[in-house]
Amino acid sequence: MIHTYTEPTPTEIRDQKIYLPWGLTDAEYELVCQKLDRLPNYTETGLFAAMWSEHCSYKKSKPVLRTFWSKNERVLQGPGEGAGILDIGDNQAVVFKAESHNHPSAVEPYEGAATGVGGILRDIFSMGAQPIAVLDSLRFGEIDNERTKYLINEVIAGIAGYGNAIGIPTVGGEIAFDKTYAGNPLVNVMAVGLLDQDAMKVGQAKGVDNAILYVGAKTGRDGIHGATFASAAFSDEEESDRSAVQVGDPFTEKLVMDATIAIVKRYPEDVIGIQDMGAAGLVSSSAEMASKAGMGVHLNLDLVPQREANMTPYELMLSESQERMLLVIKKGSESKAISLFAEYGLESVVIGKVTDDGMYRLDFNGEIVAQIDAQDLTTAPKYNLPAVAPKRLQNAAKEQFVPKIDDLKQTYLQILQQATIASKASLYRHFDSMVQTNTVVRPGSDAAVVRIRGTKKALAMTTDVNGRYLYLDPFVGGQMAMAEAARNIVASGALPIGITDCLNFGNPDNPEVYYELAQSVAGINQMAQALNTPVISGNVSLYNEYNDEAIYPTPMVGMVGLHADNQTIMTQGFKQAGDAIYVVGTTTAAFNGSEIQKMQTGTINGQLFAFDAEAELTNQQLVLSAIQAGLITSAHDLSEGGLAVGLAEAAFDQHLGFDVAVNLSDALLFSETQSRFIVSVNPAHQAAFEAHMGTAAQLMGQVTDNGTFKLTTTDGTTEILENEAYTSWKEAIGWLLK
Amino acid sequence: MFLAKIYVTYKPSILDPKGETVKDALQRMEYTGIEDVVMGKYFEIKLSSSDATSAAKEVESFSEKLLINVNMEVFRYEIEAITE
Amino acid sequence: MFLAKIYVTYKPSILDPKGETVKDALQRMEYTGIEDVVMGKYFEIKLSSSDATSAAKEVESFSEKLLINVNMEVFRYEIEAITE
Amino acid sequence: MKAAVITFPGSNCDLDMYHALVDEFQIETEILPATITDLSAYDAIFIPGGFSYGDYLRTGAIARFAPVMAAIKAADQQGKIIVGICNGFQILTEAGLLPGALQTNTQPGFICDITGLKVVNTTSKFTNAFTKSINQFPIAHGEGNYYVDAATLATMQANQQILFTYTDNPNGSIADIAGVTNVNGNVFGMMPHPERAVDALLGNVDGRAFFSSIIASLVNQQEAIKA
Ligand SMILES: Nc1ncnc2c1ncn2[C@@H]1O[C@H](COP(=O)(O)OP(=O)(O)O)[C@@H](O)[C@H]1O
Ligand SMILES: [Mg+2]
Repeated sequence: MIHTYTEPTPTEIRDQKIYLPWGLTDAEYELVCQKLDRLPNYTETGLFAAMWSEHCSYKKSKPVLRTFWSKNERVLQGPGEGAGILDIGDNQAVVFKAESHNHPSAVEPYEGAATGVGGILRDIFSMGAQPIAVLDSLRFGEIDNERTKYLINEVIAGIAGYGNAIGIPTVGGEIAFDKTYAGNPLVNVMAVGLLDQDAMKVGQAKGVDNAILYVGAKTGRDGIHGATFASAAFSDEEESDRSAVQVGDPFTEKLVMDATIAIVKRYPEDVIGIQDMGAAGLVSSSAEMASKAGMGVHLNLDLVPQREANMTPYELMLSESQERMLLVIKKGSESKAISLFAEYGLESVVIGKVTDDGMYRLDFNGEIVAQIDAQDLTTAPKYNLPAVAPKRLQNAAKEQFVPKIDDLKQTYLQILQQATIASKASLYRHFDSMVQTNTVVRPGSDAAVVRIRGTKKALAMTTDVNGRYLYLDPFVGGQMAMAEAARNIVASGALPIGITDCLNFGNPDNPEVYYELAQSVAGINQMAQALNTPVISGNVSLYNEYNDEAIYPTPMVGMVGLHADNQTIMTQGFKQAGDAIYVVGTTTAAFNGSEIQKMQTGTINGQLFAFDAEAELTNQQLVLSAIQAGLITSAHDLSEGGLAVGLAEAAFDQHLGFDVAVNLSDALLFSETQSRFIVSVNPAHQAAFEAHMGTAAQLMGQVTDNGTFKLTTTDGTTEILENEAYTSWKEAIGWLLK
Repeated sequence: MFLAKIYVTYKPSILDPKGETVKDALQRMEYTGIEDVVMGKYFEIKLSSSDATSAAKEVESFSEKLLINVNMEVFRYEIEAITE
Repeated sequence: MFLAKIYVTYKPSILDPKGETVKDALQRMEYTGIEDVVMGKYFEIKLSSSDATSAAKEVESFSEKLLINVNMEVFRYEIEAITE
Repeated sequence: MKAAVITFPGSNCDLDMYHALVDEFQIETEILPATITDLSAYDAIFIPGGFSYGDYLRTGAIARFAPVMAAIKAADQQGKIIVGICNGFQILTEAGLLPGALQTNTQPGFICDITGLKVVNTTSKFTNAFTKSINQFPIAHGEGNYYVDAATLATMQANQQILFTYTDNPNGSIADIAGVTNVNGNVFGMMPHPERAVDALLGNVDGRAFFSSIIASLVNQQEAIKA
């Protein structure tokens, strides 16, 4: 009854351990045999290998993920679906999620990044939502070799090539460089969508005999085993292992997106569930829909649209061909759905139906080729892995690094040229940030802001994390990633309302890596609760290693904020000469893990500087209420490079200058103490502003228009020409990429 | 001097969205006999190599390194000696 | 069945920015002998025409109409009979 | 006045154009698919930006064969206003409704930015309401490098067909050309996006004069017909 073709027989699979290279361990294989009460055939072994991969099952990260705080009054949908959903009033909701495409991008950076954008957008519109923005968080090695330059250019071009063509603006993100990412770059993409709450759809296969409808591109042999591929580490030898690459087709995706949103609007009653075909393609989407609904599915693989001849069930089920969706359509409504998709020039085919026996059953050529309990398939064994604090943390020096500054001007210009600090405009200008004509704040300010047409509301969004901080202290670094994201949102005048994440780590079987994962999630979680920003979606990317060396722990935080009134949207740039400049928050010696430590010593080390969560919350609340009260003309959060960099960035926007005096040493201008902002205030509002802020804000000086940065510290007075500083900052990436 | 003509196409298992789109367009324009369209890249590269063998070596080397992505694409080439 | 191979390149008078970019990249990679790079498009189109003459006619017609922009581009082609 | 915004598979600035026309200028507007074959009910036709058919062969090349193009040609014959923005401009040149062609930017790669546009001629249907000679317009394209041969360029200059030039040529266009009309002055195309510069909330309203110009010339035209 169970057909096996010329593929290895069940006994051959067992004896030759064919499952091992697919990522199933001996014990897991044994468990499969137990659950089936027989040996799995080739197709079934493939299904289990994919569904039980870390990428699909989170079997190793789940104990940690379960701890995420993900419920509050706004949460309509938490983790577990294509994307999370938050209530933003007026029957509207915001939908967002982040996804990593690190491994594909290391192998084929253009298509890897492009299909990353395509995949995350499908997660958004599979909820019935209209995507309104994309953000990208990227990590590369130092820009000192051709390979890294190639990766940067291609990843940027890939994001642009997909996002621009499909017509969703790429409004924000971040790019940082460190040698830890040289062999394993990070490409994380976040997408945000807007939803009428009535149109909300989830990926569930409910209702016996309802139809499973396949929509979009045909299935080919591309990307087979992408899920297991994402769950393995890179090494030099494996550079030629490159089967899991797909070519993106944004044109088809645009049609699929528009049609999917249209069908939810036109036939809300007839669309029972929607799920995109992402990692592990057809098997993962259909098995997850079945098991979430407690149902079974019965698919006839002969009906799956195929791009290539003679595809086997194994290939059909595991292909990761892009631009495909799976819908569950109410029985009897199939032809309505099919003709709607045809209007958009799309092929759609009923390939099976929902059953009530809980079985995942596949037919091919008139024979049954897989028959598995859907719950078994989607329930991988869970692992509680050991966690051990890395040695470097135990031995870290307590003292803070002391920067050496002989010539403030020279240090100042030098830090502005550091790749991580320098302007990324020459890269993000490749992204269409304006299409859809809703982008109020484009890339270049702390958070991007996208208005919600027809309302006074707007959404702020940002992605943040500093892997160096987490490397020195994963818990506090996790808190800081959250704190910085929230500061960015607040600086734009919005209230932070929720986050998504991409947890980028090394091999979790290494107890030190697992410790980093657990601790950083704990840090993120602590701040998520403090900020009332639930974790509503996310993604885990493990095995980010090159030649057995793990990347810095890099849990990217993607945060969304809500503007109730688009008239109080704030940007980071100084607006006019004569405005008073204040710093909010206290500056202390915070140098371990800082940009200046990296710049002056070539590395980072020591114990991470302290973080005061309470000061963070207080300062954020004060700045937000001051913005909303109209007391402020610009607000900028301080992060890498400290006051020195923050002041310069605020001035560059309109090519203004400043004249400030601080009771700090030259070195402290580069301190990265958290919880700080620079704000500018019109003289007419100074008294009210000072009364509002109390001791949290100190006057530093004022905005000038004489083309000069004038800085007086306890070490003396220094003047720097704005255009010299600007050129250093603006052109540095271009020079490095030459 | 040598002239290398290099043809780059996707591997057969890789989706060729450009070729598909051109095929659809031709079929809509009522060129009824179009069975299949592959759209690739075409390079004409002039090299000042000393002899055909070293020119071929060079072409193979840079085609693999730069012109194609070996994960997705294949190439073939022809080389001819040219004057000037 | 016929297989047409069609090569599209810019007219010589038109700047070829992509070809220039590839040339620069090759030169930076220390392929010293690169004199010139032209980057064009390459099509392989299968047609079910009845004979080679009509296949050629068809290829010329759709190449001019669709595949090239006559303001900027030129094409040449080869046709061979194939089985299957 | 009644306007049509034509959307091809892959167009993505159709809604932006629609909102500019309807929300900002209260013009009765419909979005129509490229399968439509009759445009006689419309006074002005807008072909928006995007990536029609993925721009996979060449920008605008496949769109040119869509059914709607015959109706657009008919509208041209009647002297109706036809506007192509970005991909729309590329489609109009491919279709031969405007001279020239758009090629890959001299520095290959998509650019999204704000660029200075000089209004060369303020007597046209598309520029009569401009009061500033330099305006800031958004651009977003990878293939906006305008090319015409020398002879055509000379006649275009003689006919005052060049309406906008770039102050800081971002894409290598010949003679800094950003926007052109046909000989009759009723068909216009440009790479920059006026529809992205009409709403004060988004920080730029320099594009408003473009729409005001079209409205003014349509009003004039209708008054002329009445008289
Ligand atoms: N780090 C995380 N934090 C919160 N939720 C997570 C995290 N990782 C995964 N999830 C949730 O688990 C579910 C499955 O995620 P994933 O497998 O990445 O989705 P997809 O099938 O789209 O690839 C999603 O709902 C996602 O939001
Ligand atoms: Mg998904």
